Amino acid sequence: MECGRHSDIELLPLTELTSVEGSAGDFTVTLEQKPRYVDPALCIACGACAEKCPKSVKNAFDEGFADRKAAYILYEQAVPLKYALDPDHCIYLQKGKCRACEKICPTQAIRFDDQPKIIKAHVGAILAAPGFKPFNPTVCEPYGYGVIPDVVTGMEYERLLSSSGPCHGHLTRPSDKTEPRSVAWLQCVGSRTTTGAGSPACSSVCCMYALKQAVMTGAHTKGAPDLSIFFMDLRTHGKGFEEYGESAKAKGVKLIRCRPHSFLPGPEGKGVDIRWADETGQEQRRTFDLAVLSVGLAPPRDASDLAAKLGLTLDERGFAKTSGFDPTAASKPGVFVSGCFHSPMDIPTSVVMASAAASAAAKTLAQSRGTLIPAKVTPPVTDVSGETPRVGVFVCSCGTNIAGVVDVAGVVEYARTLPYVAHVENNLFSCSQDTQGRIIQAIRDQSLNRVVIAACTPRTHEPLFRETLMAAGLNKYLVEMANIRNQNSWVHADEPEAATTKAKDLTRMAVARVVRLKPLVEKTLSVNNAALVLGAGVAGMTAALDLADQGFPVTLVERADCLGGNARSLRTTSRGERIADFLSDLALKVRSHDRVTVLTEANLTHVEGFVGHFTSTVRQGRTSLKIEHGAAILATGAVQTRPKEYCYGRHPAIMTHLEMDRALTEGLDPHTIHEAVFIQCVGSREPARPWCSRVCCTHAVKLALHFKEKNPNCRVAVLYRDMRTYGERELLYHKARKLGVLFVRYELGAKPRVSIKNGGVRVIVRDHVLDRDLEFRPDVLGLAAAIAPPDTDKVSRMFKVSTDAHGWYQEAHVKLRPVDFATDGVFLAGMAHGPKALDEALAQAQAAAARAAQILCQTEMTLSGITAQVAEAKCVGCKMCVTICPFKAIAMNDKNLAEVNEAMCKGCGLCTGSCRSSAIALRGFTDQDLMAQIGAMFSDQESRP
Amino acid sequence: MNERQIFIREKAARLLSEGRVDRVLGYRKGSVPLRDAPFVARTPEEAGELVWSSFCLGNVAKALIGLPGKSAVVAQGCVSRNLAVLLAENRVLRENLVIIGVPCLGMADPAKVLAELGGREPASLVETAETLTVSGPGFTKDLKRQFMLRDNCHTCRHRNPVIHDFLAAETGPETGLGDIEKTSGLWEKFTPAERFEQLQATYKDCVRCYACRDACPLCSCPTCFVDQSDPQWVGKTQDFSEIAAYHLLRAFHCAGRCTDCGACESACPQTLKVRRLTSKLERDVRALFGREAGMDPSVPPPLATWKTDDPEGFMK
Amino acid sequence: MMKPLTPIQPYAPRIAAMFCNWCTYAGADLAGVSRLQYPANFRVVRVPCTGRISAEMILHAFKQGADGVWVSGCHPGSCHYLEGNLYARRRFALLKNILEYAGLEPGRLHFSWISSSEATKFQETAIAVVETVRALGPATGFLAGIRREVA
Amino acid sequence: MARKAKVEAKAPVGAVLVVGGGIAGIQSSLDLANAGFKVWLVEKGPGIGGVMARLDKTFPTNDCAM
Repeated sequence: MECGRHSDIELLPLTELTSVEGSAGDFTVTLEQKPRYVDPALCIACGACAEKCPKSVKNAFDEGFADRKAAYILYEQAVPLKYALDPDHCIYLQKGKCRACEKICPTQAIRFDDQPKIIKAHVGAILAAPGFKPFNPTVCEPYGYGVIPDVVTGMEYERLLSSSGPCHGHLTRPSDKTEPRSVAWLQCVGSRTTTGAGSPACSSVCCMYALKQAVMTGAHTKGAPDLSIFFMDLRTHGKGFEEYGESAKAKGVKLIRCRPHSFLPGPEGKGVDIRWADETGQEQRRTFDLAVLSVGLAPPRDASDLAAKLGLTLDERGFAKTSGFDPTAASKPGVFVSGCFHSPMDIPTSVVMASAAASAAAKTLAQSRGTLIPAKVTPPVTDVSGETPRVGVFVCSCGTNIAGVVDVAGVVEYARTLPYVAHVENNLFSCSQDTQGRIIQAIRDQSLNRVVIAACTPRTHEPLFRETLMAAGLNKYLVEMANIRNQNSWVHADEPEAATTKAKDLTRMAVARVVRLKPLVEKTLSVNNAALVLGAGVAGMTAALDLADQGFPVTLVERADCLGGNARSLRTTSRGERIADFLSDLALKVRSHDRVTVLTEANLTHVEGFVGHFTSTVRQGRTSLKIEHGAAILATGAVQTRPKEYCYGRHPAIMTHLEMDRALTEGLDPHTIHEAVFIQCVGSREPARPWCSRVCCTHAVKLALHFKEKNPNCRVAVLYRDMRTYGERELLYHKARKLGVLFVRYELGAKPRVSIKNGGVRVIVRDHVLDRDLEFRPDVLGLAAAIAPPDTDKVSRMFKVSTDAHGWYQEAHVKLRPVDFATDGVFLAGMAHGPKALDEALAQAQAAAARAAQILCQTEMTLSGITAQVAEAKCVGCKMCVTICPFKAIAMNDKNLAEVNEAMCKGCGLCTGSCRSSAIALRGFTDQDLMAQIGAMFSDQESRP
Repeated sequence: MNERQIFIREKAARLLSEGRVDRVLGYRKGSVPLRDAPFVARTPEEAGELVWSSFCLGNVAKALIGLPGKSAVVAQGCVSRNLAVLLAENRVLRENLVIIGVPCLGMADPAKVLAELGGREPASLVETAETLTVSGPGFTKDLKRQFMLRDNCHTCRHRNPVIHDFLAAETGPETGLGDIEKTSGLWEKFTPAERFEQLQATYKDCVRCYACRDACPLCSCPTCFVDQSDPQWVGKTQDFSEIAAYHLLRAFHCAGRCTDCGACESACPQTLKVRRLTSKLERDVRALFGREAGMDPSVPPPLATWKTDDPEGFMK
Repeated sequence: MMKPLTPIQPYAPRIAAMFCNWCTYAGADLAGVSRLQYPANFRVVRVPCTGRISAEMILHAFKQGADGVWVSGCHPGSCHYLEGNLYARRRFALLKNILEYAGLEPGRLHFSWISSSEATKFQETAIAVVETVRALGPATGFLAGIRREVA
Repeated sequence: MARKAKVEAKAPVGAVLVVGGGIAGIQSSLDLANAGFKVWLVEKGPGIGGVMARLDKTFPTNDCAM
């Protein structure tokens, strides 16, 4: 993870906030760092201490299913990758004897006398993201958690499934370590409950994680296991989730709508005997090999502690108190929250909220941007391109990590015999500070122009050695690592001879490759610091305002003649906040901001350029404007479809939710309504539009409540397929039921029937619990019309961004880059990405602003040297590379030949791998480089035993 | 047959005289009987030389690459698909191309005809849909077309042009009668060792003249992989591993683009069955990705696209 | 977990491995961190993406004397470059078919998807690849020519 | 008068404290650091990564959580 290497992030593990003074813009925070007992500067993460450590501890990371030692790392790819001693379990720290790790540590990194450190820092803002705590189901007696061995929680099951977990990817159940043939999931454990422990709200994420676990279980186990999910409403309301759920069903995952009443131990104490009453009231029982409790997400352990230190107000459930219109702002100025401290949320939402919080914080600190960041200096580089290669080979012993298996001296001697090798030396630790000095010295003294480091993996250490080369005045791309530790000495510990041969081979291959490598130039591009935001709905306006407040000029382009988009038809948020006031305030701020240019009734007609340098043409009336900008945010919204079913358009009482909101705003009096009916999923979750429109369940419940509260005698019914009042919206659903709103479930195959009779509306629906038809004669009939993507075709083509199969904007990575497009410099926000509620669109807009700001705040961008390059003489212009490039970095030039835009190229080499005429080369991974390396693999027969 | 030739000549002459194209690519009578050759007609008069017979050798789509101006091409099913590939690969622009489509009855293999004649010299030929009547000094022989077809025409699946501007005759039966599934996977029943023997038997006499490549309408790289020197993909020797590497890579470069037009095989001076590898790949592309080359110029080639559920049983 | 091999073997196959930087190469590193043992018969070439690997590279390895080739990258959907492995999947499907059609023994060319966290799968696949190639013996087929004869 | 006071107010400190090294904390830290702010990222445990590092695969793409 790049966080660990970022020069402007001070990463403080084992640290807690102890106190905060000051106010927004100037806080003084006191941090206490607990002792690690390992000097991180010396630890090379070889693991010798853990191997030697005699004390085993249940590993909390693996949910206690596996052991770790008292000397440990969190997990194998941990950041920082440094060991620590667990003071609660270390024998020496507890009893004063042992010190085994100290003796074995090759770098003398163990510090038994390590003391807590107090750190004081001045900061302008504070972001709190302490995470969540999974609900502890021990209190739910009927489910036998903690009593029946084969009942586990969802988090525990994740570790059982994980390839890096205690089962190494081969799923077994706890009782007898056999592979389960049947697994049951129980949803809503600790969520959606009003009795006993747990929360009345929905935890939002459990339906999806259960579905995912079921699908993964199917993939991990042989044959066709019996996978059943016991659920109340299937909440697959996120983008692509509904389709995932359908595919899970197609893969044989069974969904059973009910809440089992008891879990009993299975035969011989293995497995679980589950009993439930099905929808018709029939008693059912079945034995499963394993049961998983889909536990909800509770507020984090130390939330109240942290809140107290920060002076924040929490809501009744223990989450941070926030507003729907400023979702990341905590109750105290200068403090922002994200992740599950805000409310239970999934990974992409957490990432969005985190970026949104970053934007909100950056807004308050905009004028001090860059003041605490040291300027980067690059030393001059010697041009070695014409020189004969002189290779320096540095063979690392890594203490005994390599030298304990590989005959390092033999490798050193062998390396001397290789062509172009001018200098070879052995280092105890090639990565240590003093070795860096020696390498620099050797490069200078021996006029080396290529370097091979035979040590650990380039994935962790290549950046370090590249820096070393830079410090020595060499182009940083002229280093190659031979991985003789992670992929050699550590994995062939019992075969020292074979490992030595392999080390020689790998070194020879590295030398063969490095002599072919050419210095690569990292070009720089100047960046235009203005932004273009397309679409002036809530998302577009928020994004524009955030960027403008951060100091960047913004042009906001809107097709309609006014600002506000879909939100203009909405009355209140799910929390009951009035939208109209917020909207007019937002529009006013946008219009009056001196860095925002608003263009209404304007259409984008043409886009040229790429990240840092876009030129967009906007047509407004008869005039065309050219706008230069460095980044763009696409917030073009979505549309509510016009229902074709349920007699829509044939009677004034039949309206969509938006129309009903408008009618209520314009004077529809709830007191005149004696019966109100809502039909859900009108056009959503059907083959033509397989997605869930996400907001309609909450919207219907809100409207139902409005009628019921204003007029308690009003009969209100909601006809639904699954109620998806996710998160705290569940509380509204709960309230509606309490007030007597009738909820009737229907199946896709038996939709309600609507007719118009004698000037009135009649609705008939089959109640399958009672197994009879229910009839309504509503004064208003609300239809949850599907939300569909707008026509994004033209815009996506202009910006070279992707849309998914349905036409929604396609983010670069569903989890980790939820507001980025794969195309650099273009971001997405709001409903054009998928249906979402106002606060969610707003957060996404802030997140997009945060991401765009990272481009706009630079005066110039440095591009990677590893990019593709076309040899025009060899190019036939077949467009294969143009079609295949995932980043749309290749286009045809005026000679009808391929041309790479280096600013957009990510160096994947897809084009190189697919070019028949070898016309397109990936710098740093050219055919010549790789062929030399492959050739060298077999070029030396003598070195083999 | 004649009907097609008359149409081609008339249409070509008109296109040329009206200045709608700069040239017409077709075939004219060869200097040797049963071998009609590619020909470029540049004037309405030259259009009168154009012929259509079952012995039109070579794939004229190849000649189109790099030509300036507008061209008309005489194209039966396979050539029309080659044109579609060229269009998809940006080698030709549709607005510069007029396609005189010819519903094909299957091309004949001169070698098969000559074998039937037992050494007698053919002098003239009359064709019908079913029969080839070959006459020479003192003999007239009726040959059943079906048995005289080139191997690829025997198993052809798209005899009628896939894209065309004009059609020289009513469209006919779409397929040859041969079973392409069987013939394109001839070696599948063998063990690896036997397959290798077959490979050797098929290609060992290759003299690396590259006639197959030169005839192929898909091959037009400025520097072919066999001529690359750094790195050198394929050595220059006659070592069988180099011969095999050449044929395997050539076939692979045609994967998803090859229409099994047979130009390579017709061109081989050693009469090697060079389609063995290409037609197997053609079949695999069909079986694995449900695609046939050159059916629609607006769709990217099979290797320039993917589907979520592409076969992956071969992966661990 | 499979047991590591005993070191003394009559024949040591030579296998060229090509791993994508983001998934399998990282998975191999993790196998190292976890000290999962496997035979020392392959040498790794690191590439940015399996999509970078051409048919030529694989043939080259065989021609240079590889007894086996093993290509591995990210699972579908987790390509660092969004879809590189999906193009590669098509390319490799055809390549494996045609090479085996021409006489390459099915156990010589391996493709796999191993993520950065699948150390165990890496070890198991490594053992399986080496054992399959070992069982086939030295490559003698159509691409093994030149170097062996010279050497 | 009010306006003048605003202009003279001390510029805020260009640094941010992020509490929590899970996916949210990491994302905020990267966003802020890349936008020109000094970041202090504080995590209780010995390494960052939070819960996501413990998940097996993530839906809908089933890609590895790392």
